[in-house]
Amino acid sequence: MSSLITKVRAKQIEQLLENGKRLDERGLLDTRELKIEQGVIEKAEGSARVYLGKTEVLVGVKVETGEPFSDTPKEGVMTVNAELVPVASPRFEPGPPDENSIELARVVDRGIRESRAIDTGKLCIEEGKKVFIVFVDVYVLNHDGNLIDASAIAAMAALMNTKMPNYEVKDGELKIKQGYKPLPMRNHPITVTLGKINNKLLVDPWLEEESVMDSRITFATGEDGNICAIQKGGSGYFTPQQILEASKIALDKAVELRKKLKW
Amino acid sequence: MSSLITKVRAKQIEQLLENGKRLDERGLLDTRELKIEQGVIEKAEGSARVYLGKTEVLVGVKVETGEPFSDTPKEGVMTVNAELVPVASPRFEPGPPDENSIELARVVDRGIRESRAIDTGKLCIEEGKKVFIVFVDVYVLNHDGNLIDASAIAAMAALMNTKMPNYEVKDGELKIKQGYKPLPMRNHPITVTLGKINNKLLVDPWLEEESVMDSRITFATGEDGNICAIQKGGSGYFTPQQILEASKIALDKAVELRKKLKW
Amino acid sequence: MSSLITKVRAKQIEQLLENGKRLDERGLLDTRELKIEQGVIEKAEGSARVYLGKTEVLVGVKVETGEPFSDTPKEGVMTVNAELVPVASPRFEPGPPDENSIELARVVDRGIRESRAIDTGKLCIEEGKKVFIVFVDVYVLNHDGNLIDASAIAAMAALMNTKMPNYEVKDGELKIKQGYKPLPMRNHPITVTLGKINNKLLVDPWLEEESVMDSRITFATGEDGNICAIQKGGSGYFTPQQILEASKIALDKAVELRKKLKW
Amino acid sequence: MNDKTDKLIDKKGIRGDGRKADELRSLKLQVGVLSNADGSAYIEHGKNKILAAAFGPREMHPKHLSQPDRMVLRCRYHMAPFSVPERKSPAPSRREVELSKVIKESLEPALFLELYPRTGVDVFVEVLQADGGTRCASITAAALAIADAGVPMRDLVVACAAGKIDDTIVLDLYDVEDKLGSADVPVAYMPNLNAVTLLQMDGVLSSSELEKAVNMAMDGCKNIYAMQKEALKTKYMVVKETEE
Amino acid sequence: MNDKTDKLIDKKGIRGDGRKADELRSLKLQVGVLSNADGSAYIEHGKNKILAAAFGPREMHPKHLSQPDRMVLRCRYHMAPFSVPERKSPAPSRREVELSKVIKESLEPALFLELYPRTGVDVFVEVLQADGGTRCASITAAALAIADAGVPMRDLVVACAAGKIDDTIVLDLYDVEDKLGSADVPVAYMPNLNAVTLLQMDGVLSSSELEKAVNMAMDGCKNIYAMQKEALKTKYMVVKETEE
Amino acid sequence: MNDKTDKLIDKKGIRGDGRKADELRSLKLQVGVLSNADGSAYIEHGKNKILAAAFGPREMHPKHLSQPDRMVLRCRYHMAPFSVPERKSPAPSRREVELSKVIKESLEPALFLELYPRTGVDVFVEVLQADGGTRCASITAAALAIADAGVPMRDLVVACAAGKIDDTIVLDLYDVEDKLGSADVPVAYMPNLNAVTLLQMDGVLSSSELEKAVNMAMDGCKNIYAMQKEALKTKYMVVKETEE
Repeated sequence: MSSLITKVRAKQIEQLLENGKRLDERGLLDTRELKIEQGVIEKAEGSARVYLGKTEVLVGVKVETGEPFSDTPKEGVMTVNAELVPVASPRFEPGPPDENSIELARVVDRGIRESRAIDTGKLCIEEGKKVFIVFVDVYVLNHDGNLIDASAIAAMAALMNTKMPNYEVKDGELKIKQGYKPLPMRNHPITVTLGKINNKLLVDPWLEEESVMDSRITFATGEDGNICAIQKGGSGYFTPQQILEASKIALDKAVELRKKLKW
Repeated sequence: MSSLITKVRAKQIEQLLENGKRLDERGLLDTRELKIEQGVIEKAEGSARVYLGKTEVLVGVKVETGEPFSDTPKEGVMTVNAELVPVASPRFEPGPPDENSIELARVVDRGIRESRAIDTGKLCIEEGKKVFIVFVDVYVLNHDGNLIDASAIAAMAALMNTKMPNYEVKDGELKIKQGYKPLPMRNHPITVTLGKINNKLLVDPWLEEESVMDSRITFATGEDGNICAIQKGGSGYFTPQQILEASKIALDKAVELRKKLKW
Repeated sequence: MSSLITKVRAKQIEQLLENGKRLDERGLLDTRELKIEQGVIEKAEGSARVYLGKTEVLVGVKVETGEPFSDTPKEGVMTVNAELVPVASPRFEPGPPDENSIELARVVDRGIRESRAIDTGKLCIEEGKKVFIVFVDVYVLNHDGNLIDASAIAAMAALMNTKMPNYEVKDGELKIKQGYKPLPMRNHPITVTLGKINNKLLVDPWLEEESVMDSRITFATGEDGNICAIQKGGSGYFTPQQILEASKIALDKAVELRKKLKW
Repeated sequence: MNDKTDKLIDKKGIRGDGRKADELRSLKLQVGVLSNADGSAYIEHGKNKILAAAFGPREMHPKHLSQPDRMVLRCRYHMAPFSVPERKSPAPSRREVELSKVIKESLEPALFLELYPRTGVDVFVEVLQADGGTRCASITAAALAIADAGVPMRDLVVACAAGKIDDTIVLDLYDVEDKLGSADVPVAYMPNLNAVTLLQMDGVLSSSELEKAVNMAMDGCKNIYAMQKEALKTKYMVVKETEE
Repeated sequence: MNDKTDKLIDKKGIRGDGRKADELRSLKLQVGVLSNADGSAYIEHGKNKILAAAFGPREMHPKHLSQPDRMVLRCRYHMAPFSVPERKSPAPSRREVELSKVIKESLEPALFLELYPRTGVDVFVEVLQADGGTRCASITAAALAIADAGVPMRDLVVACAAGKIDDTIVLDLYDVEDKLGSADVPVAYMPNLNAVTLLQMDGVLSSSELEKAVNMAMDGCKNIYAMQKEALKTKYMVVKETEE
Repeated sequence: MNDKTDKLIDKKGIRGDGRKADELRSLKLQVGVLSNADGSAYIEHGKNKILAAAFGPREMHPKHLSQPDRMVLRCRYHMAPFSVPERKSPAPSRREVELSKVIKESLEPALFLELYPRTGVDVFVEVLQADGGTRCASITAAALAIADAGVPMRDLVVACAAGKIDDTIVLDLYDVEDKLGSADVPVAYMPNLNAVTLLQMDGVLSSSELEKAVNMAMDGCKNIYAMQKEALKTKYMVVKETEE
């Protein structure tokens, strides 16, 4: 967008890419520095703050009780909500979620849901009547690009940090016992996004790159290396070859990240 | 409105009317060609698509269960909603219903409700607790004038096409039996709208006429020839004589239409 | 605001104040004429219309049944809502409540709630399940300044006028007996607002004064002379000395008003 | 309209509230009751208590709603939360949206819209207490508010309903008759121009019953019209006295 | 994606609705079906019934959304309340908001946005009946509507899903397979440019399964593309005949 | 304020969290914590964790809200859904709307509004964790964010509450005291100008108790003020070091 970055800047980014370089001196397949702080909101059942370069996302998890969906009467419910909080960017405005925050929430949701990361079967209190509801609230605090990966990692880190009442269910009655136990998890998806600028693929695009890139593609992969969610975004396209290439890069990066995070 | 149709066009319409003629070559009391297709949405409990000239309205009926109103604990509930879908006209915008769609829904509702077209007493499952709710959704797909008549006819055609679960109520319990049965109906109102341009009354105004007409008046009549709903619209007026004349024309047209439709 | 009152007018007000005078010839500590009419809406459980000079506020009270808050299972609920109805001022627009009407409602609410004016413990029907809910709707009909005091007095006058069903609770069942009884009250707070213009404090500012004043401060006081709510408003400030002075004036005016009203 | 349960009118033709079939409820009309509106009126029509205020002609806000060749009239019909037996949410209901539209269209024929291009007149109606027939009483009050604002009018607009209870056509239904009667026909009328500007009908009527009802409603309108003019005159005289 | 309960595909490779793994559902495409839109199309894709209309290029409303250097494409994907088994509220759901965005982004690569600065094109998609794969069918229809409006395009956009049921990669999932299968991969494609403009995935697939699914979906797209062109030609010929 | 159930302060004058009556909770203040805002600050005040960001002075959007003769300050106080024990809906509550207003009015006296006509400054406050006294901590942080944005100020604004628990006037109530105590008096203050810019009260206090509470709160403000200046200095020095 010419109003956000001069065309000169765009040209500069493109020329660097031709030589395999990026404005911030990363290689094309390098992610920015990732820092995770868990348990930063003591009063929430779970929380994590993730810094991906200068991008900063806080996720808080609340666990409450409520009704299950009628088509899954024995399963707990997870719901993901994302807010592009106006402190994070001069372009974010207060108000109800727009298409960008809804897409962000739904992509984060999909990675967790499709990989069956949470063992929702263990969150049932009384079949069809009462289950635990896990609210995952994604709060974007500083937008420097690639909100999807930062949010997805922060959501997983917050879920892994989530403690819930040490309950026991007897005859459909919920009994709260002393202490807490962790939220039952069975998979740990990792989400990797690539951008495309002038037919070059690059991992973890930051804000300046996002402002000139054609399109992006996101892959979430589970512990078994299978893909559990994909989302293409942006007003450009990918060739079928680029998609295969991107998926390979994303899977490799996920393996790399998984090792680092020990997830 | 000068912004929608040139004043030349308005003059042309008025001069034709002076000679008992209309732009589309109809007589003043002629309705446009009416075509009804029932059952077009197989997955809905009932549906009908109505073409009135180029005006096109689709009505879908869903039958669900819910609570009755507290002042009619033994009766099922009917609710009419209308959407002026933006595919239908460059002047329709997406968003919550505006005053035009609300008026349209309420006029259609009134004709059905006041004529007691649906035998709501037969839609009670458990008094005060559970009844059938009949959702009538009017979807305007192409706006070429006289949405009220097209919608009212489409709503009735959809209701007449509505199948509902072949239920039986035993001790307040709803038992779904095999097969379907029709929605219980006891009247078939027909709705006729007239426009007034330069003190001439004309039946079934189309879009170009609507854009220059002073006002309109709508009459819904039941099988017994009684009037069950009236709505004057537009920023003009009628003389008392014109109202009587319009009511007579509307009743005659309804009889004519009833014969044709075999309602 | 220069767009609402000429700077000349502002200067005039300030010069008068220097001499201890006001545009409408009141002394600095004089309130405008107060007129209260109770029971003006016969169909509401309680109502009062208050005229404070040309400011006019109508309050209606409805008493219904509903659920208590989970943290006060034995207590009835009071809720205050305020509407700056567009008939009251060319500056009021129809639509959902804005920050001004929300602040007004919350300040009125606070005075009643913190002074425990309503004996909510007597409004419980079945603990944790069913209590009486008292809806206090503040309707501003003409805005000539100091809406807070007019609304607070009108709300109290309406509550004192409120009749409710002469119920009896037996085994958690609500039995409506013949006749009505008054809403159980145990305190009668009185709310007094002062404005500050050029470091002068003045009681009961009217519209022209409000348009030039720096800030306002409101004190609600109970029968025992204790303060039960304070609200500073406006984009100016008070010195600590001015706050003490204002509180003394407000308490004196409240005593004076309490005598007059026999509350 | 529900089934009637009890008799709404007795053998002597006397209705539940003591009126005869063609008798209006008591009315009280006041003009110029609000100091901040350009024009205002208050009506008590039976137990209906309604305030109307008019602002304008003034610049429209937002501007893009203004029309290059005429004035725009906007109306809002709104019920106070305490105006009805069960507390009403202040958010506009579908019924209020429809009534706002038909009230606007009942007033427009009285205005010289083309005289004030690019401007707007806003009419706000607040129903403080409802007792059946609020739309008609609102129109009667709104027309007075517009006149009080000094907006030139072809004629006043006045409104009244007729309807059917227990097989009898009656004038000016109140709450109970509105709920339990078999038809309600609100009519707005400009007597000098013999023009009907609002006509709606709920319920079931034959052709001839409709004719009778409309005529009865117009007669009711004419009576209220006299009170409207009186209310304007009263305010005018009071103002004149004040000025002298 | 839920657990599969019953077999969705039998030993002979026949699916619940009688299709083979790589078989499309029956399709019907019509162009120019609405007289008020600048362009329009109707698609029946299996039991999906979807209308798309395009308006523009035209002045944007509100104006501040227009861009000085390019055209703005806006899309709304909307489901009729009666299009799904349980009545859907007409207010846009989060799912509809997301789909509106991805549909828009699947169409943009086909447009010469820079050719019409400061203008807008609006595409409205109405799902009248849903049967699995509505987003793909919507894109296929929306591209036709845009072409019918006369907006120059690099290529048509066509969309189709592939997915996985009972360990088999299959083309064009219908409702039941969508709900009970183990993965769904909607793909939008511009065949002439060999460009994928939409790709999403729900469920679980290995790398190689994904590759197979994307290829199968692209083959499906190519088949539908032929029908798209046919539909445009048909309308064009009909129009031409009419004109002669 | 509810009835007290247990003792909130013991015989030795020690409160539930170990503080004396006139003791502040621990505080941590940081300036310049967000890279995209023109100015920002983070505060930990007890367990309150709050971010504030300031944008401007900049052109207002929408434009019609700008004022020809002065700058417009807008504030939004917003609580994260996870900041409180029971998940809070992200939609603004009535409480948040009121607090946004009083926070704005507590900051305005510190600004030279007339210096930047037609512009706006937006202050966004995000409560990440709430522990009683969030409005005061928000004001303290918001003032720092405005200063960090380089907007000229007459003085910093600093806020702190005092209140009454078990008949004792205490400083800086935390969550439990806020809920179970008998009065809460939040105060915002500009120490250099000796000006109170926010004063509210919930609960019941005598005249002399109020005086004592206000004085205690102002003393608390003065202590926090020193930390505010320190936080600004720290950032300035860090920046300076970086520049060298």
